[in-house]
Amino acid sequence: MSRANGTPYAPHTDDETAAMLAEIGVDDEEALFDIPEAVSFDGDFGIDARTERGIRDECARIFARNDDLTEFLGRGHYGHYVPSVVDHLADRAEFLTSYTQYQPEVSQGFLQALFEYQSMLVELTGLDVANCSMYDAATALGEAATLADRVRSTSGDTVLVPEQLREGKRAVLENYCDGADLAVETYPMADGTADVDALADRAGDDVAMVYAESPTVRGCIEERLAAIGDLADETDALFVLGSDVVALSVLESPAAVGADVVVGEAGSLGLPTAYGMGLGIFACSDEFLRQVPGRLVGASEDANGDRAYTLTLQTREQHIRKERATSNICTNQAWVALRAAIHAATLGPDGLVDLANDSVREAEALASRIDELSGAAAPVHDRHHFREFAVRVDQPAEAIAADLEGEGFAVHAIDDHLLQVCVTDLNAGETDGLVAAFEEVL
Amino acid sequence: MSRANGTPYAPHTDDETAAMLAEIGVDDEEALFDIPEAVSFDGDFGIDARTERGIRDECARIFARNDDLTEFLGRGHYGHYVPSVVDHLADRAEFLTSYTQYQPEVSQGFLQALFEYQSMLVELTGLDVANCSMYDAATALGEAATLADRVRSTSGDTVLVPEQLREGKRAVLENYCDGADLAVETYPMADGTADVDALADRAGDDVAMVYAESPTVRGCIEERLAAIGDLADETDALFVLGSDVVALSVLESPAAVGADVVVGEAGSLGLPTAYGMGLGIFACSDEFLRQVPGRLVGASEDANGDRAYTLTLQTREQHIRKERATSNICTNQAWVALRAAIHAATLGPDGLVDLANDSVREAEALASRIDELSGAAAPVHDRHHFREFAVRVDQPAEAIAADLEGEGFAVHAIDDHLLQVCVTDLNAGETDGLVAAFEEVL
Amino acid sequence: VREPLLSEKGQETVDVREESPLPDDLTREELTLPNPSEPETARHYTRLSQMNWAIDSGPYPLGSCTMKYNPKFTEDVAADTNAAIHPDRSERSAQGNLELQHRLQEVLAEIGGMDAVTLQPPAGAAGELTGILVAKAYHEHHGNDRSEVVIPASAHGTNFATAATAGYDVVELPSGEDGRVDLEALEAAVGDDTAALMLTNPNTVGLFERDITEIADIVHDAGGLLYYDGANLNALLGRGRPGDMGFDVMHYNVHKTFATPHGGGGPGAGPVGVVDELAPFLPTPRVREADEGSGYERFEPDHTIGKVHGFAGNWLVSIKAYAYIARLGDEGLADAAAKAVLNANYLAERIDLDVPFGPFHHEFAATAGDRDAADVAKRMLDFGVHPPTTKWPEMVPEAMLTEPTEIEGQSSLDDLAEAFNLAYADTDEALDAAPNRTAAGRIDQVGAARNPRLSWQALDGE
Amino acid sequence: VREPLLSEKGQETVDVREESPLPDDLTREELTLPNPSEPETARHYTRLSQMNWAIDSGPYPLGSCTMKYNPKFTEDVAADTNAAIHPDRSERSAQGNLELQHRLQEVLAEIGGMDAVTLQPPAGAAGELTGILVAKAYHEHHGNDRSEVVIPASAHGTNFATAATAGYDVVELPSGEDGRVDLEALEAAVGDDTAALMLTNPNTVGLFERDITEIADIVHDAGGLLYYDGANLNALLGRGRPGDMGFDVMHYNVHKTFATPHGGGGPGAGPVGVVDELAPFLPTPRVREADEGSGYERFEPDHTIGKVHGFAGNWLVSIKAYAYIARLGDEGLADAAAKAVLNANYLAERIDLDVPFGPFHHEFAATAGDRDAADVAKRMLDFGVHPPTTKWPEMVPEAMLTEPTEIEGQSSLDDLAEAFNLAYADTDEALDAAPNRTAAGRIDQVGAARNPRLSWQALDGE
Repeated sequence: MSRANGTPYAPHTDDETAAMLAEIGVDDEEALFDIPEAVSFDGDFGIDARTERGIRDECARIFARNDDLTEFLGRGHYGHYVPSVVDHLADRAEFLTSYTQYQPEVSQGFLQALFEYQSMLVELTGLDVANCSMYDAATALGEAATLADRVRSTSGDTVLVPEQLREGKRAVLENYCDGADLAVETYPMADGTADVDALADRAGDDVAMVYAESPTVRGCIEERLAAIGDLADETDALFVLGSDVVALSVLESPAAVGADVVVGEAGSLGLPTAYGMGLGIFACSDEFLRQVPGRLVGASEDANGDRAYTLTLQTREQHIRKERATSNICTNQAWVALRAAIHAATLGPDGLVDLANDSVREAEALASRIDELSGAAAPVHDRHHFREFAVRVDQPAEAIAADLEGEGFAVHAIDDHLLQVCVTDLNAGETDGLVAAFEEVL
Repeated sequence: MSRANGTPYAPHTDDETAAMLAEIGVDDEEALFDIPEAVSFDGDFGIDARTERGIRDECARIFARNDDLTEFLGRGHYGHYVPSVVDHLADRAEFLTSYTQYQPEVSQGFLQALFEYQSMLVELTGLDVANCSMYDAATALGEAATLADRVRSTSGDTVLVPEQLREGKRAVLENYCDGADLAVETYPMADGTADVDALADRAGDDVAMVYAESPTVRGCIEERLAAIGDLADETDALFVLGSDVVALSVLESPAAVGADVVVGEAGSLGLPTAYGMGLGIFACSDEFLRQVPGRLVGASEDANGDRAYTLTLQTREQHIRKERATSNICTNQAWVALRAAIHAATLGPDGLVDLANDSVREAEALASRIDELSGAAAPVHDRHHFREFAVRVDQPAEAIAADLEGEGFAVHAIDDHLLQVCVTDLNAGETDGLVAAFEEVL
Repeated sequence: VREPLLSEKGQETVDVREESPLPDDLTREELTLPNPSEPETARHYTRLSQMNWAIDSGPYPLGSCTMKYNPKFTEDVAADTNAAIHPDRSERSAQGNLELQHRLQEVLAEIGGMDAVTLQPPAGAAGELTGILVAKAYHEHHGNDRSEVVIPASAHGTNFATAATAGYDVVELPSGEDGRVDLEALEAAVGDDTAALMLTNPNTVGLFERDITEIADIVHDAGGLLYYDGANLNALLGRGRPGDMGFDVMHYNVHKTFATPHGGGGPGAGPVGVVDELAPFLPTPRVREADEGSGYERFEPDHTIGKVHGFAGNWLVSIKAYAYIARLGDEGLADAAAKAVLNANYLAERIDLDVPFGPFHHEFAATAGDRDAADVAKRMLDFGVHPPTTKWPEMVPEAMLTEPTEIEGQSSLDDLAEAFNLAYADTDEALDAAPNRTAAGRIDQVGAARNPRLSWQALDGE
Repeated sequence: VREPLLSEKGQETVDVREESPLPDDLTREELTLPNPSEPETARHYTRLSQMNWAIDSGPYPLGSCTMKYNPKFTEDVAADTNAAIHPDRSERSAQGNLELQHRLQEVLAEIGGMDAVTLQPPAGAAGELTGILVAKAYHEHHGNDRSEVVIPASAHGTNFATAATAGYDVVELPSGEDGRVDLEALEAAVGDDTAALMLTNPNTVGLFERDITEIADIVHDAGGLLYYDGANLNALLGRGRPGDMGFDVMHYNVHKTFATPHGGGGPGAGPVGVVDELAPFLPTPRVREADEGSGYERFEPDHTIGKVHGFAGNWLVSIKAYAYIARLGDEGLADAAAKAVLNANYLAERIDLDVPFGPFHHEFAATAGDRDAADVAKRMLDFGVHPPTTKWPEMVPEAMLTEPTEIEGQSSLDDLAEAFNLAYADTDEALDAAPNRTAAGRIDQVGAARNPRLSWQALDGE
């Protein structure tokens, strides 16, 4: 064969190429390119082709340059143990190497899997509709704001968000609000959760959307969601609740507290720790069905009268509605949604609830152990916690975090004297080590 | 659910179990067991159930206790780089979790893959028939001896094998010969290959089978195979040639040198280094078709007249012919054969030939570098070599091997002052290190 | 071959409060979800997978989607557990990931002829939004109040939606008679309000915008920026770089051009490249080499637009893209473009449908003429291939936008051509009845939208 | 749905001598093999896989084959590259592998009630041969010249073939009327020439040999050894141990009992356990703990039979078996047996076919009566399940030997029963025409054997 210097993934032999060129009626491949000389490129990129094995070795060497730390990190990106079966099933080529289901008759498998994913989120949120993925929690929040703009624009252009909010998430929200001429404003928090009285004072006709999180970025479980929902309702603002797929399995149902939209992260199921790669939840009530961003899978029938699935309500989408679409999203996180669905199936409801309950218990247990150390107090907020909690340290937080790193542990430094620690099933076996390291460095 | 203390791989809820027991008409599972008290077991094994993650961690810790050595080991078990696509395709559950193709109508995929594997070996050996796997090269050799017993038993009961033969392979052969009342005898070698004159002297009516290897266990390419074949032919002995699937891609065709049977190792394709796990080749001429051990896949037609594949000539096999079967083999190495076939497809004939040519060149180059060191001479035999060669060292071989291990390299110590070194694409990039280590320890 | 829903195989209701460490008023009462055993789960998803077309099934010539083979080894590279770290790791403890990010930025910049690249956008459309927000910030920084983005009618829907998401008015540019940008129409469309022209090149029917230098001049002279939509970059690899053509900002669709798997709709990644002038506006953080020998560091660009993803984007996708680019190298990338263009031209030659416009590159828009393109496509399914994108772009009536990519060989293209031709020539009845050799028959899309049932809960009682 | 042979997709002929570093007289002239690209290879094997039934497809109740779910995580454990070492590694550098071998030996010995275990045999039949050779060596060591192995008629074919391979004459023991060993017949069959009785328990129709103590006494009194065929061990886990029943030597089918994947026919593994007296005859090397704290070592048993595999057997299979056993633990293993027996009994209750003999455990042999069992099986394929083993054992006319294993749930068993019943009640014409919903129609087996075409070379010109 003569593919040595070409892409290894094209099958053409020299003979075949020649035959094809002859059929087209040109002499060589160059003749097929209609690029004016002035803008054609005849340099090189300086990229040497390597072998498959060479690249595996090279990347392994590069990644080995990450320090081998035991991470107690969270704040929006969570790793749980992902059962092996998730990889084995999601990696099946029919899933992994397929694309959007434009021809549903040959895409029933993925469509059904996404339909089941949507259904799981309907159960977890209590809302009527869930789309089949956004990029991550932050972009889902941004999309919620544009939804608010569309459905609540008469009310005003202010988006109220909690004071304690992951900075990166707020930055993403700002970018979506920018285009929709919405203004983001914060409301204060009291001991880790929303200061509902202050929020009530702030509420008014200029508010298009109220956003609350539970658990919060510091792991606090919000205790007055229904009151927030009522406040939003009274002023005709959209009540958007941010949460997490594992937490939703035990926390009070978003529908029950009056949430109009639920956004948040579902990549805590199915995805291992992945440097922040996520899976955005977007669920809402029927009222907003025609305003939902992203893809929706619906049930229908085929010509034989059998149940079949298809992408539906596509007139909301950019490829049909263009600038009047509900979002510009096209490629989404479908495969990650598949992974989350498989992980959830593997756990079952009891496994999911166990995981959530452990996330409460482990955080509580670890906080109280750290609290016993001199020079540290935890949890900082007198709330129930999910997975994570803030720690007040006497010394500068950055220094303590750096020292802990020296001991092999990673935690967040979130303020001058505040650390944050996240515990999941992945690192729960290492809490002794963390506590000992704290003792060492405090 | 209530599977907590049972096997995680059975789906029964307590309710389901109860309903099923009721249907059967017994009170509990114990009532289904008809085991007399005297021989029933009511102790425990003392095996604690662990989680999936726990076992992964535990085994990873155990395996990490193997020293991290760069291996220059061969002598019958060879590692080449296995392209990633081999794992991804062979691990597809439809292949991996299927069994013998007793219902060919729903097993066309594996049957065709095995048919293609057989065809590859037909091309490589030049013989008419190849079965779809034996356990490894050693057991394939044993099966060849029992074939000789069946088809050449009138001639005699001696099996002639080369003096230089891997001990373990000979030990396996002895066990097969034992049951067939065959006696194993060696013939001498001259400078690493068969002493054909001595073999001629030994040949006679009492010889049922002559076995030769190329490459030999020391990596020498046999130069007079045709002469050995003639000798065997003259005395009506079966000529069995042992080889390797990669070497066969360039060495003279076994059929051309008169081989009646080819055995050897095909796990050098498709299998990574696997602690000796293998894939036995068994190919022979049409003459012995009804005497072949193991499974054969044949082409046929289905009811629609389309080509279809099926296991065939099963009357040779134990499940039908019982004690008159050609072998007792049932479960074989089908999945490993699939891996080898995929690896070969990925290489193509040019890739395979390149790999073989490199196996000659790299061995030659490394031998000559070692030969330049004082205290070592290589190759010991003045022959062409494939992958590996013997090294004579002035000091005791065991000590040198141990010292090399201290430097991070594993080689064979095969005799008082003989080492053996094997080089493949996997370690070819580490030869500088090996030579330096030799220099250090010699 | 219907596979029941997981919920139909049995659900379980858990009393949440029974074991919860939380007070009752913070918890739900119960949770009802399917509870399959692992073998049941494995069978369910195995069967579902077998009802799904994929690149590994056969030709998948969706125009503008660049469905090419996803090399398996890139999965293994991305599965490296050493790379599976948290995004909030300190710089000093995340040098491996920072290095790979930097390497990928560098090769992408080189390939696009750009000066700076961010990997943060998690998809092509997110890349577009990033690029347009960068352009917007640039204009605002320079005190320019510009309200319009100009987009050719033939452009991807995402361009329009992106401009709107960023708060711009869209000015749609009609296509010229030759299928390319009409310079006069462009002159008329751009002006003081023009923030940017978004352009796909080769465009969505595979035509190279020959007048790209003039186009760039017109836009730049009006004070606008030139945005390159990377959807069709596969046709240009090694033959032309957006940066050399005057583009100021671009996105790369790594799941198209650089063969990362499409995953049933995602994840992809949409890195954005810009010229030096725009670099200070890129999302934060960026990654650069630190002072000599001290590795890599994150930094915030002076006038950053902030963030477009909560963390660092679709990291696993970035790894796979890097591995693919490294595997091909200069010559492989150029050959991929050559073979992609060769294949499109060969296939166009072999089909009986008319192909207006040309010379096209990696894709072409055939017309089904008086047949319904969607019906022809359904019939093609019966012949064992995936059909092209249909009824788009609208400038070609009953369009069948076809992009075979470089991975198909001659015989595969011949099979594809045969499927085209058989379907195109088939009877109306056959087209109406198609498909009938697939897991499902023709699916009622109108009914699905009219009576939306979007969850198994919505099917209760059916 | 036919997939062409790789050779039909294109072969290439390489001139071997052109580039060979070897002299021409040692090389072949040319080599002709298929030369697919990686995408073509991926599609070929993906399509082939989709034409193949597997455990992950659905019920696979092959009697005596114990087709149970293969936990995916065991694959990951076995893929550990640290375990991928060469078998000729020095003891001191291979402590990890030696430890795992030792651990697996220990748990297998415990489960079987044996004193010593070797992991070397690469399959069940190889385990049988190992066991019989050990017995033979034992007898020879004690100066006993015994020439016969006694085997019940209902035993697996491998037992007979193994005895013959080891050089023994086979004495076939007719089954008693209750389907079990007839003690009188056994008394008559054994004697001074008896080297061993090979017994499967529960036997091949799932019946426990209730008289096992008497059987053991008879054989031992005659000076013979008792061999346990481990094929049906899944039914006994945690309920009975061969060692406690008087068996002297046994093999374990880890690809059955311990859920390692069957791989389309292999690899399996057939570890052999023996009582203390036989341990000195086991294959070499064995693995044991070295002196305190110094890890593990290999050693050669005093009277070893030598080797039955070139190296250490099917290592990857050993790893998976260890992982499976560790996952289940005592209670899981016992529960696996309980659910396997429950499932077999439930299924037997639900089918319309007669099931002679009983009480059976994990499998039963239904009779198709006046229908052809093979035809009924083919028809079952049309109902979306894999049929049982047919026409064996011969003691049941038109036998359908059925072993659902513990992994099926009630609804899956109901589906299986329905397939049984529909097929059994179907017309002769329907049975003759079956299967017709499968990738291939009924295949001509007679023609395949009459005109053997065993390679693509043999198809040339067709």
